Amino acid sequence: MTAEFWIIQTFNGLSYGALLFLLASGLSLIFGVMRIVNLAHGSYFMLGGYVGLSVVWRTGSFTAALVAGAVAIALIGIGMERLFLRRLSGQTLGQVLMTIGFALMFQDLALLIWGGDPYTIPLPAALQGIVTAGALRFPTYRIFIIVVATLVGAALWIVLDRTRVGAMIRAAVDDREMAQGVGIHVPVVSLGVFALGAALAALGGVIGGGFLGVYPGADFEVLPYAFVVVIVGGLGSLPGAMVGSLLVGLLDNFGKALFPELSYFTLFAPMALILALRPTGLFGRA
Amino acid sequence: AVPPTAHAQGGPIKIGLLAPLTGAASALGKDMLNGTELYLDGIGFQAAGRKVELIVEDTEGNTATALTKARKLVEQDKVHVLTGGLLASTGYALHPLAEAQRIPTTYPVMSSDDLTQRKPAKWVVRTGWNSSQSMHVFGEWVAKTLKYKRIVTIGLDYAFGWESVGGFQRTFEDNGGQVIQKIWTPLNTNDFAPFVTQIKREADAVFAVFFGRAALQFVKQYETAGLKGRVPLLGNGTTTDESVLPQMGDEALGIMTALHYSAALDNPANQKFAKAFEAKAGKIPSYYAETCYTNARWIVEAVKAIGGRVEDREALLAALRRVELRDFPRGPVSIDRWGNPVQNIYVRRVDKVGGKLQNSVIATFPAVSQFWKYDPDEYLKQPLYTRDHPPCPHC
Amino acid sequence: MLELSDLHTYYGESHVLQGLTLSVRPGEIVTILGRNGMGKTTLMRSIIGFTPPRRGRVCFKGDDVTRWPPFRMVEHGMALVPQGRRVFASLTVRENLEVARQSRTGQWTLPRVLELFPRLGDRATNRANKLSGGEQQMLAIGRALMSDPDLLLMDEPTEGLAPLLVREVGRVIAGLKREGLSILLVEQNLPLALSVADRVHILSRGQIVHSSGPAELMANETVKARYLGVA
Amino acid sequence: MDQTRVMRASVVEEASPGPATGYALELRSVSKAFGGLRAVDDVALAVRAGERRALIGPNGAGKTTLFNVISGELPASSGTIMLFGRDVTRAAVHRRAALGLARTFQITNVFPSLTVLENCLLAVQALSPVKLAMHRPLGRYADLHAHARTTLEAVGLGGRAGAIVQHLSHGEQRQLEIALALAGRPRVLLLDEPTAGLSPAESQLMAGLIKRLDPAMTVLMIEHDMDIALEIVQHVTVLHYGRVIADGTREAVKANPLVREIYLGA
Amino acid sequence: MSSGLAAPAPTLDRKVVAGFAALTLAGVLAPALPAYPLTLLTQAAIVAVLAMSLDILLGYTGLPSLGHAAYFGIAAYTVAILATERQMGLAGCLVAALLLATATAALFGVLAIRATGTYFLMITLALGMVVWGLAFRWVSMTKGDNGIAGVPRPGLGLGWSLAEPLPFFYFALLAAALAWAAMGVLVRSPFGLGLKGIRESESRMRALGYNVWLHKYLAFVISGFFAGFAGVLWAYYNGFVGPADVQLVTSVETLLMAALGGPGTLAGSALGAVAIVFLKNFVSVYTKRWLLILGAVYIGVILWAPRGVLGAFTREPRGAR
Ligand SMILES: Nc1ncnc2c1ncn2[C@@H]1O[C@H](COP(=O)(O)OP(=O)(O)OP(=O)(O)O)[C@@H](O)[C@H]1O
Ligand SMILES: Nc1ncnc2c1ncn2[C@@H]1O[C@H](COP(=O)(O)OP(=O)(O)OP(=O)(O)O)[C@@H](O)[C@H]1O
Ligand SMILES: [Mg+2]
Ligand SMILES: [Mg+2]
Repeated sequence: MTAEFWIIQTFNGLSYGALLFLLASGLSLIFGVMRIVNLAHGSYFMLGGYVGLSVVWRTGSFTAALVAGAVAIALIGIGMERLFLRRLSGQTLGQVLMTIGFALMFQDLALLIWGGDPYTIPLPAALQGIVTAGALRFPTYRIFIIVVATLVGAALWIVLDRTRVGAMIRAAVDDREMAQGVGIHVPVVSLGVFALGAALAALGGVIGGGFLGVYPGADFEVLPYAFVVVIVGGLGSLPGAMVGSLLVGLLDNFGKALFPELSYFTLFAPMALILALRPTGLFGRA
Repeated sequence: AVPPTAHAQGGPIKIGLLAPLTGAASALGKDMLNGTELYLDGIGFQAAGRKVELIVEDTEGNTATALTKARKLVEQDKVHVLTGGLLASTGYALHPLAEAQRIPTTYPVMSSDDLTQRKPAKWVVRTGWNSSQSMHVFGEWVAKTLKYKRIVTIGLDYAFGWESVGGFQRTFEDNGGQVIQKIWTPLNTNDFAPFVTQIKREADAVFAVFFGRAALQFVKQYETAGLKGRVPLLGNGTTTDESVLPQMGDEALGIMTALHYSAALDNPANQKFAKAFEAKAGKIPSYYAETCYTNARWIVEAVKAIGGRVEDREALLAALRRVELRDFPRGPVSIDRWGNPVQNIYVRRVDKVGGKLQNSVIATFPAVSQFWKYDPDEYLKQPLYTRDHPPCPHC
Repeated sequence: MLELSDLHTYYGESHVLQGLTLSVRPGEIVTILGRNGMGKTTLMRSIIGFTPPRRGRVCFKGDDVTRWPPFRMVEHGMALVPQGRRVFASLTVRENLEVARQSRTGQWTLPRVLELFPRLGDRATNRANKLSGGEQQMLAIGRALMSDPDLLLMDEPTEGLAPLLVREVGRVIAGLKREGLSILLVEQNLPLALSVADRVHILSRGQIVHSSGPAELMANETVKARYLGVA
Repeated sequence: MDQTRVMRASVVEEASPGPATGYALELRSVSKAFGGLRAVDDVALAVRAGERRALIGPNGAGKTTLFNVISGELPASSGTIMLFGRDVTRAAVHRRAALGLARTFQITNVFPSLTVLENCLLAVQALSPVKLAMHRPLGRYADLHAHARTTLEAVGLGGRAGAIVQHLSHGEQRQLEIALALAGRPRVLLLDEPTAGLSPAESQLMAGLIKRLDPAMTVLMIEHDMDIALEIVQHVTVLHYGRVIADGTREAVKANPLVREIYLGA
Repeated sequence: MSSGLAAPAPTLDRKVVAGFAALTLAGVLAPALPAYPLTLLTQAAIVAVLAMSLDILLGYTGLPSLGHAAYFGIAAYTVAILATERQMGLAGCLVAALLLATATAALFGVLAIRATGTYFLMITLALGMVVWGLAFRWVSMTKGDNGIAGVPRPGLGLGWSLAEPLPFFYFALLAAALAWAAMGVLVRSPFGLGLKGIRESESRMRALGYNVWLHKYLAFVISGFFAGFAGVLWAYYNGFVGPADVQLVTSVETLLMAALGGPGTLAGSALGAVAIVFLKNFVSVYTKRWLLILGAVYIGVILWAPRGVLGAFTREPRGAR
């Protein structure tokens, strides 16, 4: 194993982890803040990719695709929260089931609208190149993903941890009724959180569509990854989601590179182990 | 155990088709269905003076569901012929059902070698292909014509990948080549970077086995990693099958593969078929479409041969095994003793013609059997190709 | 300030408030007494909007607010100290107070609340679920004050407080009254309840069964024995 | 209703009488720190069997924390806890309960979606091996039901046996809280503000109930209502900032100027 | 509400009566049914056992497991391997399969029990995925992706064969009824009440003197045992066992069944199982858009009855206290 191997594989893992962070941070937000186990989160990722794809086909603009994907899926999230999930507030299991129902419907709708063929989202020329450093070659696009994830992570951290809005969100989680009783517009807060979480997943979907592609089944393929990240890091903890996504990205990458025959275990066995030792994840609180 | 009765003679001839219409493989299921319907449409759903009825069931790409649906087709709909299926496991699972129910069954898609080699079923006829069939041809051709000496193989880590790589490696090495690295990618991979970056740079070429979205992702990431211009890419037929080719970009140009079909095949039957298929489905036919079209015709030819008396199952089965035609879109086909087609294998290269990618045929090998040039009995004494067989002495 | 007329409130099929009429005038403290399970908390929940009444009207500052969501009530000048404290467990003490702030210009500010309850100042960065029961009670009162209410609903604010603090809360309540706040107080501590109240109502099985001034009630042994069970 | 019968101490797991100490509950320099905060600081406490003792102190003094340490909910940071002469400092919560220790919670901790009767049955079967029986419906255990109902009658919830607990008012839930602790016929009972949230009438009932408990039962109670507390106990321990600042008969403690200043406030 | 001191007479509650009626009805109607509905009914009976076994954890103990396919699948694989390669009979297969499934649950329980809520969901998911990986990867034992086909139906030595749909249906129905009865007694037993207590408040249970860990662990293992029992039936029913039987989707579907019918009611779980089996297999016969319909039905049912179909007719929900 040369140094080159370790550097390149670490880079691969980091960039994959960065993509996972985009996906998982939204899940963690919805999950931690609203106690909703959103099994439709993978669908947001997939639908975001599809919307982005359609926009690129029409306009040729990758930026437009990012924006449109995020906005469109945020609207879907708003609709789901406003019209359906809100009625079940506090009923964890009912909400889980409902999001499964949505996930199934989204899966079928995507099939109906975009057909079952796999696609990749064409990238703008600026993101297509390769950055070389000596013998090492880093695809520009993967660097781009790392940059985006870092920016998103920083912005989220500032809002949630440093502002009154963040505290209001958490208050709404702790005691929804009483939060209203101190004047917090809980319905608006929930809606905002849900929209943001959905938009983040969609952003991940468009960006992921550039190198993982957009295809039916992507929804349920990425979902376990997102959950592993969030759980390993600890529910609703933003630092947890960051560490979790990096850990999972690296673990998955090195697992596949070094022990491909164990790849069905390299993700889940460590997760089971972590949870067995720390039943609330690395950063989670009971 | 239903004897033919006058009463049954009156009803339609029922064909039960299992296809994945929902789930990740639904695009393939759609092609299967369109291909089948296209042929039956062409004959006005009439054969040997009887109406033909097609009953389609969704397998979700899941073998347990496929089994349940197969039971439904056989037990409730009382179909005369059972056909379809996508996954190898579905093939193995349907074998005992077909044998127990004594129901004539055809496999247009499922390609696992042993279905017609070490574990054939009396009641099952394969109208498609098997995984290593075209790869035997391709391995020899690559060694002899391209004269590559060292090759890295990379493929999906399950039976289809093993059998395709195995077939290629066997004839490639029999003809003087060396496989210097075998990389297996788990089925749940969508980021191929960890694998692509490991490919040994001293290779003359890379041989890849993928299908569906994995093919798309792999070819794309092969380019992104900067390998495309430097190490030529070869593959099995599904890697550039028309089910994914139109969604690929220039990164696919130049990839060479082998299969028993190409949508660009230049024969009248295929020209007619491809045109009709495009009119019906709005896209060029994949091998899934062709094989199901051919499969439908195959069944109808057998029905005709027995004068429409499909209630006589033994006769129908015998007829299915006797079909031998020269004008399928894929070319002439006959069937061997184990129930597998003997057919042309085409070596193809991805070219851009009229702004669109296509699999241009650059070499044709006629009447290739699943045992290639090997003696069937000797061949069958060897174990099935797996992850570790044939071994890799040069890795 | 607050007018309730003929409130009927249900939990599912159980009819808890059965036609309740009552009013709180500006600057007045009205106390509700009653044994356990008589509907005092339900009354509070009906007013703030947690459990809107099925029939009847709630008027607040002249507006019919019967089916307003709770957060609008709060914006309109109502605040609740709920039974059982219900502080936000995962927020720090400071955040608990901050989230309840309605505007930056009000009279009640973080420093003022911490001055009122110095104990909270000591634990300002602790998470609220780590506070002792009494500390949580102080936090709940402070939190309600942070919204600068005109009307304060207090549901057993002294439950779990040490005698010293009970007296302290009594003083706070009296002080708030002096500032012109109106208060609807549910209380089990009879001496406290009577010492601050302008008027007293006794609730029994969802209905008001006795209304009077505190002194009269003190003197009325039959009512006390019958509805409060005190000799 | 024969309440004394119900409350007769009968402990499943007989503890060997401690070596010579004779105390039911004994704490030796027990401390509990949360980060930098010493919520319980070097507390020594010895309660004789059958004693009734109150634990008082300002809010946040560490009373509940001390209960949590005694019952095992929280591990002690240092010190030793003896139950009937047996060192239980490291024992799990349920082991201590098996030795006859029962408690109530300051913040009501019951089983909200079960009925009142089911709540009580859970407490009744807790210390008998029956709790692991899987082969017979609970309905067949008539003795458990009888005992559960008697306990409910005793705390004044007899008429509400079939109600679902989350439909009870706060005060009724407080009564149930006590019933759960009593149902297991404990030998040492820790009561965390048993009358908080009760109306004066219910408080009086509760006080009466506690007074009538089996005299052999050791009772340690946290109570802010001094009238009630002093009516029940002979002995008072005062906690302040985690430390014991006074310990003695009720009269002595009541007269203690420091206690008056920091706690009673008059 | 009787307020006497005596224990209530052990009356059969309505759900039990309804359940017996449904079983009897199914048994009586079976011979008149066409082959395919009978097949589905058989499948439903088997899956119902699986859903009920999950409900012991989900509904009664409050532990939502997402790895139930593991015990189900391990038992199914055991039967498939022993029956095809060793030609082992029913008794041997049953014992071996139950032992293995229970042992797996006993092992996984040690790892999983400390986690609660969503974390429990995820650790069981992870453990389930490990089993799935094994099914996929341990090719020499499991035949990998191809699965094990051709599992013969057991002979009972009673003269008639279970190969025909009708006898096998009765066999499955009887087995399911037995499992249901056993689980029914369990959840009504003192132990079962303990599980409900844990669902509501672990800290209170501990303070009362329960060894909460042990209680949960036993529930976990017992649940695994019954899931294994369903797996045995499944292997014989389907004649084929593959990785799909242990995959996440199977676990998710099981959870849906238990939850849709009403967690905390065994009969509800069974109902959920029957409903989903029929919904999936019938709707898909008539339309390709069945996923859309299935999703809409889930959403509709939950809107109408958030606590599940049977839950809607029983008690109040557990509050969010
Ligand atoms: N969520 C609920 N669902 C059904 N019934 C309820 C609910 N909450 C309270 N009740 C019932 O309503 C009645 C009144 O309850 P409420 O809480 O208003 O009493 P309270 O006077 O505040 O008593 P306390 O002094 O004990 O707090 C009680 O009988 C109670 O059992
Ligand atoms: N888990 C914890 N983590 C950190 N601090 C805690 C924790 N539990 C309690 N505390 C702190 O320890 C101190 C003692 O708390 P405790 O609950 O024992 O007080 P108390 O004497 O019972 O008061 P009250 O009479 O108000 O119930 C308080 O300052 C509280 O904030
Ligand atoms: Mg109240
Ligand atoms: Mg306390």
